[in-house]
Amino acid sequence: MKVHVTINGVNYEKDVEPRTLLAYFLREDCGLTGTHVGCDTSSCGCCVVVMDGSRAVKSCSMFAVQADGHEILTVEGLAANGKLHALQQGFWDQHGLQCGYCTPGMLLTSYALLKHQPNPSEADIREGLAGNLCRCTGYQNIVKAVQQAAGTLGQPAVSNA
Amino acid sequence: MSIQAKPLHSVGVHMKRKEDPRFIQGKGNYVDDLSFPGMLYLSLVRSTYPHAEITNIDISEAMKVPGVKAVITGKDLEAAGLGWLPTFHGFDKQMVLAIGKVLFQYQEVAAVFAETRAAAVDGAEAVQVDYAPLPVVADPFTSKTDKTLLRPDRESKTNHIFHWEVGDKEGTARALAASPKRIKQRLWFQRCHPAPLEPCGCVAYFDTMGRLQFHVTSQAPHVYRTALSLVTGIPEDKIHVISPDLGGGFGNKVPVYPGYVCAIVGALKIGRPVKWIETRTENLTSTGFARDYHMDVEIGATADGTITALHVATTADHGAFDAAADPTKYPAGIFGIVTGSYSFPVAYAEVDAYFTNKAPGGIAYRCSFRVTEASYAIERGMDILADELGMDAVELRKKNFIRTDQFPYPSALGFTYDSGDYHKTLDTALEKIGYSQLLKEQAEKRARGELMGIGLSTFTEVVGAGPSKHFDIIGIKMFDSAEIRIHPTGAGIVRTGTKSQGQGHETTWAQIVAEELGLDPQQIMVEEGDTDTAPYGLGTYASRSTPTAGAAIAMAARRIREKARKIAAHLLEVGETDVEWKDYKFQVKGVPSKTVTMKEVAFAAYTNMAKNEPGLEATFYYDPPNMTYPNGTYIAVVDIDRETGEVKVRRFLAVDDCGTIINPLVVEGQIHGGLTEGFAIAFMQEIQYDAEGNNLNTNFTDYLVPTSLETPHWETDKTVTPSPHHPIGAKGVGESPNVGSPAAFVNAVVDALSPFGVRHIEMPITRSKVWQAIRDAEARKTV
Amino acid sequence: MRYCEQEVGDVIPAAFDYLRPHTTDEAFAQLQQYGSEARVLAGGQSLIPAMRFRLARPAILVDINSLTELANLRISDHMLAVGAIARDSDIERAPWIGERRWSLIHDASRVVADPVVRQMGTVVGSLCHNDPSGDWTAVALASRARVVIRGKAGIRRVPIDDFLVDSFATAVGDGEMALGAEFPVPDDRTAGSYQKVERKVGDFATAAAAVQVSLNADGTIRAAGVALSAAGACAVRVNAAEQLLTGQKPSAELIRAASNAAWERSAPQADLRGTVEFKKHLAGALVARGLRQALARLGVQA
Amino acid sequence: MNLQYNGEEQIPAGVDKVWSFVTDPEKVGRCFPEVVDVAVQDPTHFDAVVQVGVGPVRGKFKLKVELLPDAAKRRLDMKISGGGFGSAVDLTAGADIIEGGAGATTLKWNGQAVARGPIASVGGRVLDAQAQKLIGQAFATVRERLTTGSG
Repeated sequence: MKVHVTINGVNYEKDVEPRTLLAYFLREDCGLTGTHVGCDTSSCGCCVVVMDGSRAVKSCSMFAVQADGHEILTVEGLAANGKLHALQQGFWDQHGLQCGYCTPGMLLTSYALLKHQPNPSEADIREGLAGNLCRCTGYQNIVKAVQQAAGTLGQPAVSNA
Repeated sequence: MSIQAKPLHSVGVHMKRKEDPRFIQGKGNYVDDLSFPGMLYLSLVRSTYPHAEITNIDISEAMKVPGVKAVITGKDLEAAGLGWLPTFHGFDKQMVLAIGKVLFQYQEVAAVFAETRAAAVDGAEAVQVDYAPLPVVADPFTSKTDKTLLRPDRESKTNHIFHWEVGDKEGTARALAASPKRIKQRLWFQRCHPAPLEPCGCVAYFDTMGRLQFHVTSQAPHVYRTALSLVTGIPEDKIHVISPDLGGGFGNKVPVYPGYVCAIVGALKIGRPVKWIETRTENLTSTGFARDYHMDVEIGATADGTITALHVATTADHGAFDAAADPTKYPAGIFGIVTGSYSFPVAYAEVDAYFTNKAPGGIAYRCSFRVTEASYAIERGMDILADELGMDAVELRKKNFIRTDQFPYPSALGFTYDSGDYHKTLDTALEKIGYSQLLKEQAEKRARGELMGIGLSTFTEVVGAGPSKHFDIIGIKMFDSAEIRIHPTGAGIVRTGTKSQGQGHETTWAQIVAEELGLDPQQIMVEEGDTDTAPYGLGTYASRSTPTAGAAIAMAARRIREKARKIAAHLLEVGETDVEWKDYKFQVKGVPSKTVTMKEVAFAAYTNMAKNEPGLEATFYYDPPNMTYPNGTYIAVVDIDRETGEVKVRRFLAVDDCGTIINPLVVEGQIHGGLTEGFAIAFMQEIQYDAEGNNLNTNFTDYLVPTSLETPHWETDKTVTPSPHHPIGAKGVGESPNVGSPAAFVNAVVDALSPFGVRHIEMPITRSKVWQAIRDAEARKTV
Repeated sequence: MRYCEQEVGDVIPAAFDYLRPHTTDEAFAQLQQYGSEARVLAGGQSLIPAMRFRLARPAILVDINSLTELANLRISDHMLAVGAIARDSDIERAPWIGERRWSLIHDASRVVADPVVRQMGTVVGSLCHNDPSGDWTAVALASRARVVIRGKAGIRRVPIDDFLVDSFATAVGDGEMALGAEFPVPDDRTAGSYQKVERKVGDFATAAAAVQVSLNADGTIRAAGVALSAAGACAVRVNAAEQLLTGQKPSAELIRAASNAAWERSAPQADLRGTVEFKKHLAGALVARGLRQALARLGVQA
Repeated sequence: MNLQYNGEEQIPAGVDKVWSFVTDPEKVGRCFPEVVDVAVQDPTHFDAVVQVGVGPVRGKFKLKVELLPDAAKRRLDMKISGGGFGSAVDLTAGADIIEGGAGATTLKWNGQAVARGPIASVGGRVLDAQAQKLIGQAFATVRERLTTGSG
């Protein structure tokens, strides 16, 4: 069936089988391979994308047809005008990633988290990211990365990322 | 030597990672991101039964599924001479697709190739397999009796795979018998799985020249190329293995798996590219597991706490095929490090391995071969001995540590420890965590009936396999390699035989080159994982990259420096012997004003080389003279809720000594990650089988990987005792935290429960086990 | 020779037909037309994983996510109305969630599944799934909620005790549709607590207790709700504990008696999370903790 | 995953009548709950297809059944292997047919199930109730049929 999805501001119109999961639609139909798949039980969060501006969703537990008419933000859409998003900068500065496989999901979960909680404490961040697994970092530097980003985004002068 | 004083230093610098920009923008290049025109998908039919005869396979319905192009079975592969795959250990082989019978649940039975992912699954579902179940051997102790012979295909008609031993059997027995104090404890290091977030997978195709292009999740791409050539008969020059970005490995991506062979066969047979990406369930149920060692630890000591002897007898569960990824001469890996940081006058270690109806493996999960098991055995053993002696665990360790004046230290089991200062490392940790204050707090809490525990682990690892006289994988010696080319502008490229899976080689390798040559690390590109371009190497696992490839890089850079010196002499218009390398520049001896930089020399190497051979490049194959011995002291502080059995890790301090540190940022990240996996193993991760051979932890809902909320906050510190034999003094660190930490956690929990008389509790330490241990202890009291 | 179907590698659902109605009437008509062949897709956080493993293979999915009239979270007429596609995270972030009277729902809303799953998952979907170890089922019992079902005969409101029929089975029949759930608004001398032991975030409960207590002006307990999850075929109400508590002045003794009643009522299955004994023990312990916390929130130490 | 059940049915019919009923594959096959098809292979073997529906888990489960009657002991053992949803379940059920006096019979049964595959892991909590229902309801239906005389 036909779906129209706005991904990172670009309109995609594709014909898909209803059983196509959103994650595979993004990766295989739209060529946006930054969204990863790490499990089959919606446990790992590698596939998290943001729907309609502020809702983090696991794209492996959602069908592409459900995104019809909606806006999706993936990791490819975070940087704007050649400038990294504050979260991307935070992950880089704070060594918030190693193998990079969980990173897109972590970034997008954090993105939605900061939309709802612009000044999260360490505990808030640890709670908010508990739907995303990371095998490399032990989370500590990810928490620092999100804190850095929250700080940056909180300052209007440099929030144009 | 103080490298901090130098203006251009690169090693030891906190440098942001060069590889990160692509990962944070979704531009990583993982195997499943690849797509080729006409690519087919492979889905595997897997066994529901742990042990059964296959009475029939009917593929007719599957062939009718729209989009299905082909289905192959074990019989087809056998007819093509590809029925079996040698394991990396070299003494066993594994079925690619089941032939005649299945030996473990989720074993590969048939391969279905189709136009889409979904059609491949539909096809696999339509394959009809009939089984006649056989008796199941679900543990190595049952296997010992040989009532059910699991591997009649092997010459030796027994389930016993090997007996391995090291040390002085009689001497140890005598010393133990003569010891006034003795402890003996069975410790089971449970079966677990590395479970990198990116599962294993590949894309295979034959290009227009008939060359196999094989993109695969491999920690050891060169070994894959050689192994594939040996298995398939395809000449090695016709195989191109590319291991792109890896989403973690932790040892899981060392072995060659049946899915890879099926993808290659499918690509050859159908003439189109084939992609196979395993699911999480397939990853956890069929690819390399780790550990599963049942260890009987026996330690003798004098009444004052001087250790006299160590005996460890291990029963190992290897699953259905002996696919332990160990060096050929070491079927039990380097388990001989089991004497740890202690000066044992005599010791004896033995391992007996058995087949069972479980998935094959025995890979080194974030550890040098079997070093985690060994470290756990000795560090738990020392705590149990302290308990027996009524001695503080710290005092017992201090009394028996190898002293600094004993290095290089020949251990009772044949290793030569390179360097370390165990007392200093321990003291640093005790000081930093406030040990005496914690003891006081614990005494007060105990008086109130609260459960608080302090656990130590003062481990020594052995990594960097390894010297060619001892170490090989399927005959290939375990050296590693580096090739460096410096371009005219002073930028350059370094290629190695290793393969980063998140360790940050693109940054740290550049730092080593930059340090050795006085260049800008930002302009040193690092390339790994492509067998067409990289020099031959054995890959990244067992913390071997820095000890081997890291050394090769430094040595190759020094070769370049030697050539550069000739060109520098020409530029400085002096004789070569008058030129010295000082402060990252060539300088005329005694004339600090007359210098040329490496950048200037690089340009001259292509434009003004005089009589020297043009160009500036070098290759070095490094055969390490010895292993390296990273060590550390870890301290865990836990509080236990006696009502729910919940263990809260309140504090955890890791003081590591990994020799010279190349990049503190990367080292700290590695330690955080390794501690988290150690924590996971101590409290959560286990692959369990029931008595019927069913795998009970087949996905992330039951194989428990900790989230940010369970994971403790990590405190780190260091001591630096450089390795005397490594060119830059580095020892490797990726695995220390995973090797050293499980014992610290368990020691802390047992310490907390010691008022109940609890002396041991098996990992993973669940609430249920803690509650039961307390309950049993209370029941004993009331009896 | 044995028969069995195969383990399959990839985790892709079997094919199905997808319908996306735009009004509740349309959705209801579709469900009536296809009966047991059709499943409602709300948050999908239990259904889609089950479909990926092909444990569930509905022929038709009726996606109700476009029915914005069912996205409501509204307090009126002494009822909190939770629409069929109101997300768990909508509850978690509701402006009133910090009020003491909602403390049971507050606590639960932070421990259901994981924080990302909660942004899709729905309260009503969870009730309809009726997993033996679900969270919202126990909360609904303790707060005496009811479920609004549209059937052939019209709309009916089913008390939660009658709604939960058996493991994974509810009073929603084939062709019917759950429109929402209604939680009575507690008075301002009410507080609750949700106590859950789980192996990690995202796991089903090893044991869980939902507790809600309303006090009279004299400090005696006017009404009590006590329910357990992971304690039987589906979440259960601990009637005995509620009876013990009602009309009494809170005390350590009273809490102990309620806790014992929970222990008695709990009939869990042993699994990887623990033995029957451990889970029964937890049921009792968590009810006691929940009561102590709810009372503490009311300023009563017991 | 290994699960065990047992139960008892009081049947107002003679031992011989009960015995001949439970050892008849066609009759006993039709007693499985939600059975949609029974194909008898021989006097002790039959295939059955049952409809399973628990929550989201709905579909057909195919069963192969082997009857192992011991006439002397008046004991019937049954081996059932089933498949569906990419999983396998092996059930064994045993029933003792005991003279209950006054023309009545006691049927004491026990069952054991071993599940493999996603059913055991992902759907374990679903399975338990199902396996119990399958065996328990089959014997309850045996009683019902013999009581109403429809057997």
